[in-house]
Amino acid sequence: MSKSNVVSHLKQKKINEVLSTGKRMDGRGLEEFRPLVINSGLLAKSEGSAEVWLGKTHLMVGVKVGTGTPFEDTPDEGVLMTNAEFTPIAHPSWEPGPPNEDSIELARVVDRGLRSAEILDTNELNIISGKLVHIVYVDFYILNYDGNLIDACGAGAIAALLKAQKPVYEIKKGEPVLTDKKVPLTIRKKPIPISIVKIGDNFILDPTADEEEVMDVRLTVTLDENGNLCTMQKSGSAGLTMDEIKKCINMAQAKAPEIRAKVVESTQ
Amino acid sequence: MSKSNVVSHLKQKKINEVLSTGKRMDGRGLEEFRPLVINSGLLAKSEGSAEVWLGKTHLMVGVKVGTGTPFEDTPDEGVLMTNAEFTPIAHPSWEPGPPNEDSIELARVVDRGLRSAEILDTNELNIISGKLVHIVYVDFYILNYDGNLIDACGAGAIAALLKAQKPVYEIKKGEPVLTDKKVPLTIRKKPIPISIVKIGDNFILDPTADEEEVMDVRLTVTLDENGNLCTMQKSGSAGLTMDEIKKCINMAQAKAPEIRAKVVESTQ
Amino acid sequence: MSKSNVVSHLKQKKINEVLSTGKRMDGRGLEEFRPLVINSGLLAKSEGSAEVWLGKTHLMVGVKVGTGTPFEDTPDEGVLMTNAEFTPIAHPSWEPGPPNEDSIELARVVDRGLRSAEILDTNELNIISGKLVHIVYVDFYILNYDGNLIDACGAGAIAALLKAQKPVYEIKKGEPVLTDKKVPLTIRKKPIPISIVKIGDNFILDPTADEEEVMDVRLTVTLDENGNLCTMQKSGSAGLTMDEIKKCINMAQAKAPEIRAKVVESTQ
Amino acid sequence: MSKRTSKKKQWTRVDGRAFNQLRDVKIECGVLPNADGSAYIEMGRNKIICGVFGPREMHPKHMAKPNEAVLKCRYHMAPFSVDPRRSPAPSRRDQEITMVMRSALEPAVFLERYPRAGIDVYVEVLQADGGTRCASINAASVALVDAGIPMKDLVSACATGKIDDKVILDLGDYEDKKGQSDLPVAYMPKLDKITLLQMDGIMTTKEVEEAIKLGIEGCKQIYEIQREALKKKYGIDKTKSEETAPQEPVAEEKKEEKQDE
Amino acid sequence: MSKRTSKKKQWTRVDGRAFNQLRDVKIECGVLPNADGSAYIEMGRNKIICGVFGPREMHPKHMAKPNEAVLKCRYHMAPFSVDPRRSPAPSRRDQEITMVMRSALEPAVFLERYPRAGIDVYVEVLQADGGTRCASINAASVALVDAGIPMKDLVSACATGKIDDKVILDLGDYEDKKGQSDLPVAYMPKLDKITLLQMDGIMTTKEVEEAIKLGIEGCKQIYEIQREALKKKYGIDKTKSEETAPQEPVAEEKKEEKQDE
Amino acid sequence: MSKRTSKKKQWTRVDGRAFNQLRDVKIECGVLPNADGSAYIEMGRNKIICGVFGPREMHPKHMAKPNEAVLKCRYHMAPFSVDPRRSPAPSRRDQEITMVMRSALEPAVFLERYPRAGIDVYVEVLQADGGTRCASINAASVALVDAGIPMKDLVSACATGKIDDKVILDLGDYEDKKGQSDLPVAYMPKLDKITLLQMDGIMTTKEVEEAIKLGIEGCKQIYEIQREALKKKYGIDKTKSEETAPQEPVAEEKKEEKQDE
Repeated sequence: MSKSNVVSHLKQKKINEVLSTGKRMDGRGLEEFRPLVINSGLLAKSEGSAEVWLGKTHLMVGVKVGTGTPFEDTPDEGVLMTNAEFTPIAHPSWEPGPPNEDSIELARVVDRGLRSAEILDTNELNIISGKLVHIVYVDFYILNYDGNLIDACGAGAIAALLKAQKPVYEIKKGEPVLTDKKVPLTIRKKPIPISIVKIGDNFILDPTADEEEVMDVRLTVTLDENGNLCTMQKSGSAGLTMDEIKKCINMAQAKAPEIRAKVVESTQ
Repeated sequence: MSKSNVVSHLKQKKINEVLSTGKRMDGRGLEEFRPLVINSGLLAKSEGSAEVWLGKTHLMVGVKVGTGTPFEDTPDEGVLMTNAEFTPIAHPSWEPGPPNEDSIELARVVDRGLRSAEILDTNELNIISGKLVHIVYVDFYILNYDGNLIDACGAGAIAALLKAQKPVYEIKKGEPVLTDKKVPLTIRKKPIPISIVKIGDNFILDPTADEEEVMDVRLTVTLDENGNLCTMQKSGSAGLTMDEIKKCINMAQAKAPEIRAKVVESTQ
Repeated sequence: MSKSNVVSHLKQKKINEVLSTGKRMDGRGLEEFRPLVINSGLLAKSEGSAEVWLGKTHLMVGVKVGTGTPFEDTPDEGVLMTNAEFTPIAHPSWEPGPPNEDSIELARVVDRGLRSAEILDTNELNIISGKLVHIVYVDFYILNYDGNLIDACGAGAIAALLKAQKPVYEIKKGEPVLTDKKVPLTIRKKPIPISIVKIGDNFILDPTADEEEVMDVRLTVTLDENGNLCTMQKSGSAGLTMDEIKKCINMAQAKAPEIRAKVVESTQ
Repeated sequence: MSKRTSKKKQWTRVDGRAFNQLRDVKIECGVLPNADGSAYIEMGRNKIICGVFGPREMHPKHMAKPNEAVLKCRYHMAPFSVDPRRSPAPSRRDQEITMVMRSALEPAVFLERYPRAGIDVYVEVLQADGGTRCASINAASVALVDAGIPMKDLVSACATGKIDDKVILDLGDYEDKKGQSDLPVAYMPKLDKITLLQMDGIMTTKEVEEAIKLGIEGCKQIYEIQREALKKKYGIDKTKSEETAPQEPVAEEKKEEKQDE
Repeated sequence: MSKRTSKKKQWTRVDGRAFNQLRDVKIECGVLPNADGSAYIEMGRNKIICGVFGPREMHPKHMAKPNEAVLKCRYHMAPFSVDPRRSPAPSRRDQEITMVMRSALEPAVFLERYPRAGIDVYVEVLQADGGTRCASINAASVALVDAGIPMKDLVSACATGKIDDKVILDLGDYEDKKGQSDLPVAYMPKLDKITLLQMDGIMTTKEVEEAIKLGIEGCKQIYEIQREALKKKYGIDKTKSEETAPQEPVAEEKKEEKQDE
Repeated sequence: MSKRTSKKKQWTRVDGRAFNQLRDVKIECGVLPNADGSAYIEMGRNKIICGVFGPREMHPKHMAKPNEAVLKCRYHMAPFSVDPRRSPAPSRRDQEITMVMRSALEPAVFLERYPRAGIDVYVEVLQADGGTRCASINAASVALVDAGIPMKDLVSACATGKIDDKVILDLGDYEDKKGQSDLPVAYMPKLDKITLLQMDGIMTTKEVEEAIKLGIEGCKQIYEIQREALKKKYGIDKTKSEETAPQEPVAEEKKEEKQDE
């Protein structure tokens, strides 16, 4: 996302010109999202899943529920693991290989939002204290990149988790026995991340890849259904004033319920 | 094994010219193997071993029998692990480092041949159900590369396994105790891989490094002592017709017993 | 540490000229150490620690005492682990990343000295036979490099270990229970490595980075308080005669008690 | 095994298919806006997506070939594609499939038209249900055409196998695991050439021949589905001929323009 | 949470600090002879050292930018900095902190003055006690000035958080673990801009605003300590003005000489 | 240890050797057709093979030295060389041995004759029986000569050690494990220089001197075996002199031709 070359400079100039008219390159208003489409539960081999389109941004979320040993300091608690993979089909410049800085930030920001909201009851994921717990893996798999991955993945994660089930173990003579039963995971909150991007003097929502390329700064604000903040994350090589931060929080507050409603709707 | 440079192109031309006379660069007939020499059991610190020369191709096979925990879905079964290492002494262009694509294919093709033939009785390798099983490691160590590694390694694997022994455990009060005794592994089949290489219109056996460099396509056929096929693997950037495949299978059928006999002889 | 360029060649010439007068670039005598300052116990979160300055060479030693399973062949013995990290702040040419050859040699030579002297009573580090033992980690962290890391780390290791404590476990019903108590580790010996560097015809102690860059050969001799040798390590691309080796050992014998005294003093 | 004849009549497949019947196959092409070419395939419960990039500058440069393009492939499985979850790091099996996939596709591509270039074929398995390598090749073949790469033929692939001593077509996951043998085939119908052939398990020569022939029949059916997918995107063939494989001149022009940019 | 008001009076922090009181902060600059610039910070029990190298040739070259310097950062923890010992290999958390640290420092640096160059900011955490990212930014900011890099402003950082429904400044390790939320802030006092902002835990909008304001107050105190550290090394400001940030022309001259060597 | 004197008479080694007796040593040179030079050594039950490539273009190029060749070494153990099986990934011990091996060989090679070139010395341990680093150096030294690399001298190596307070030569695996100390030596007999010296365990200065001298005696015996191996391949010395080390002019000519190709 470097601004170093001439093409990018021209792009920046053009985007700024259009923004100054109160519109976007694709005709959207500054706070308008692209169409968000979520299909949940379509992967039969995952315990939960969601396919997300946000404009041309396209990704899969897979939830798998496995087992493992708990951490030493929390012997009664299951574990939530979040991972993002930037596949090489998603963008011509993305190479196959281990996770890069951007995919780590993506997974971390969504993960921190889920954790702050205490979305899962980790005690419910306990099977045998100190020995065996459920591990819930949330994997993001980016298929086509056109900006705003955090918001798209955040929404997809909630959709996939709302449909996710965990297998039921019975304890017989102190040993865990896997049964055929499955029960839904208890989802206690629905935190929704909204990313606000500043380009020149304008603040916009749901940036495209081109807009992210020329952005000055981004602030992601994750909100729960009570309007409380769960996570914030500033990135990009510029600063923000206190007033700008307030503006961003307000923009996120205004948009999150709309996105949350679409997520919930998609799972019904 | 790229054909991209001029030297290689001239080599290809020359090899084709000679093949068209029904002979090879080194005077062999098209279906003739180079001398195959196998010394088995010469590594005192391995549970089984074989040194193989096939012309100037030279390699060691080491069989080690260790212990470990079984896979969850096969708690009563020991494990066979196959690995190939392309050492940097074997060819000027081979660099030290982690396994490359070719060494992975080599190990996989030989491994699949051994598995398809169910060469080991994996239940015999069980020590304590669900807890401790024998793990049989077959390691190929290439010392000098002059083509046809699959056939040479496949033959060497059988020779090394035929001589291999496993340590005997006794179960005392539910705990495994290692004894001084060793007993031979039960070897149920003797699958032999034969690789047929097509260069221009000619099909040859036991290709040298030069011949592999200019080959169009290779088909490896692994056969057991009943004449049944255990594995096939096509590689190389050309296709084969149905008739050509039949021809290859016939060539392999004709040659495998000869190679198998040499392997057995080497272990007696 | 290549001598390949012109700057290095001039440096070598200059250093040799000065050495031929019986002095060093920084005015020291040939067998004179730079000021050695050790602050031990300043890291409150480590079980033992020492900050070492040797002239401008600056490093931290951290001792952490954890737990783990013992090696199969020594079920009653705790484990000593030594590791050196060359941080990128220590020298403009040091890159971040996994340990390189030099940091491995550094850790190995100091580690071998500690082991040869049997500095720790590994049986004392046993908690539950075959199941749980203490693991003592000694980590060297180089903050500024100006030569003679082995001697500086070796001295720092002793200082850090002399102050190190291990947590006490009680065994209740066969299970280990961590108590609040901590007791000092038993330190049985105080091995001190002394590195002698040969430049041209001169043998010097405590080389700077510049001197190491132009050195012909280095011999490190580790000595215990009885004047016995615990480890030797020759490195560098020249040879040594028997007489030269004797001379080196004598130089080390003469210097080690002085360094050991400073180490002990720093911990009181 | 002695029950073979007696059981023949009542023998049925777990999903009720005939021995020579494919699972449902659905192919869609042009599904990835950022790729030069792409295709999505569902074959049974397999869900696989393929993106093609190129011809473009070879990376790393020293791997480029002076007289032809390099076809780089990568077969990769999503962590949630199988049960239990798998690590995203490539396994030895993944690397082997990458190799055979490349070897199955290379014979169909006019690589010599793009010296020094690289063509990247990336396959991502979103859900695995047996026969992923064949499904991947089917998607990749369509994606290559979609990318405008000139092709000698389409490559169509499906597996055959032996269960209860019977040779059957296109094993699903459940059949795969209890099967006696597995024999994946890739085939270029116009050129009548087999470009992928692997086999595991025990088979007689006769069974192998039977299985390959059955596989070729399956490939021919898939070939039609691949053509339909391309027709759906690119419209009815101008030539009204049987050929749905790429119109090479057009494809080449498209590419040349691209390179002039 | 209903106890908030009733408990307010007797509420105290574990170390007796007022809600808006920083831990003891000690900064020393120029501590690494081999680095172009460096600083050591103690902030509570945090012990962190930072070395800056550059502007120098960018490595690897292809990552250089034609119109500005690249600010490369690395946040790294010593194995013995935490309990229990950690592996020296970087974790995902380390990589995330590396990113936000770079993003916190970049706005303060005149990167455009050194096209094609690289500036390396390496942070090594010797002992961790909560708030390491903020302490690291404080040290890095001073080390950049010490290296003679022209800066628009110093960057000062500290965290605020919520414990027992009360917003407090600069959480120590113990508070960090039992806190309800954590909100690190980095701030450029002269330019009045926030360059790092993260938050975890549940907070109302009002609490967030309160926390950011409290964080800014903390940053302003740290700013003075940073200035003192620089004054101590470089002597009293000739200008006698409030400005302790680098005198840019001087710093640039120093750099240019350096590059002429 | 008080039993030292009393036990002296009946003291014997586990394999019946005298205290100053080498294990059986067998060296064969020119065993690898694809290498420029090679040697195979059996020393006790050690089975080690060494291949030398070069002088050739240095790879990677930026590691080349403008005024001499770089001697790259690699000590590597086969997974089946020890009990239990080991991972093929290099351990820290392997990397340390790689370093000391290079440092033992460098003094014997005319590196300055091949500026910018690389010489690769690859050692593969097929079976390990104590003293592998010494056996590796012995093989490498012969392989370097076999590759036509001009040498100042051969390097011969063997270990000495202390068992039951007695200094003995060339410890085997079993002795190695129960020994009190281990002292490997590499030595250039013509130049009378020690090029490898390591020691572990407790020894007095007197014992160390005794051990080094004993090691030198062992090295001299090995030197003869190395010369024999070279004679066997290259025929009797034309000079009939003591020298079996490479005839440098010849070797150089050979190399120069090679580089002209």
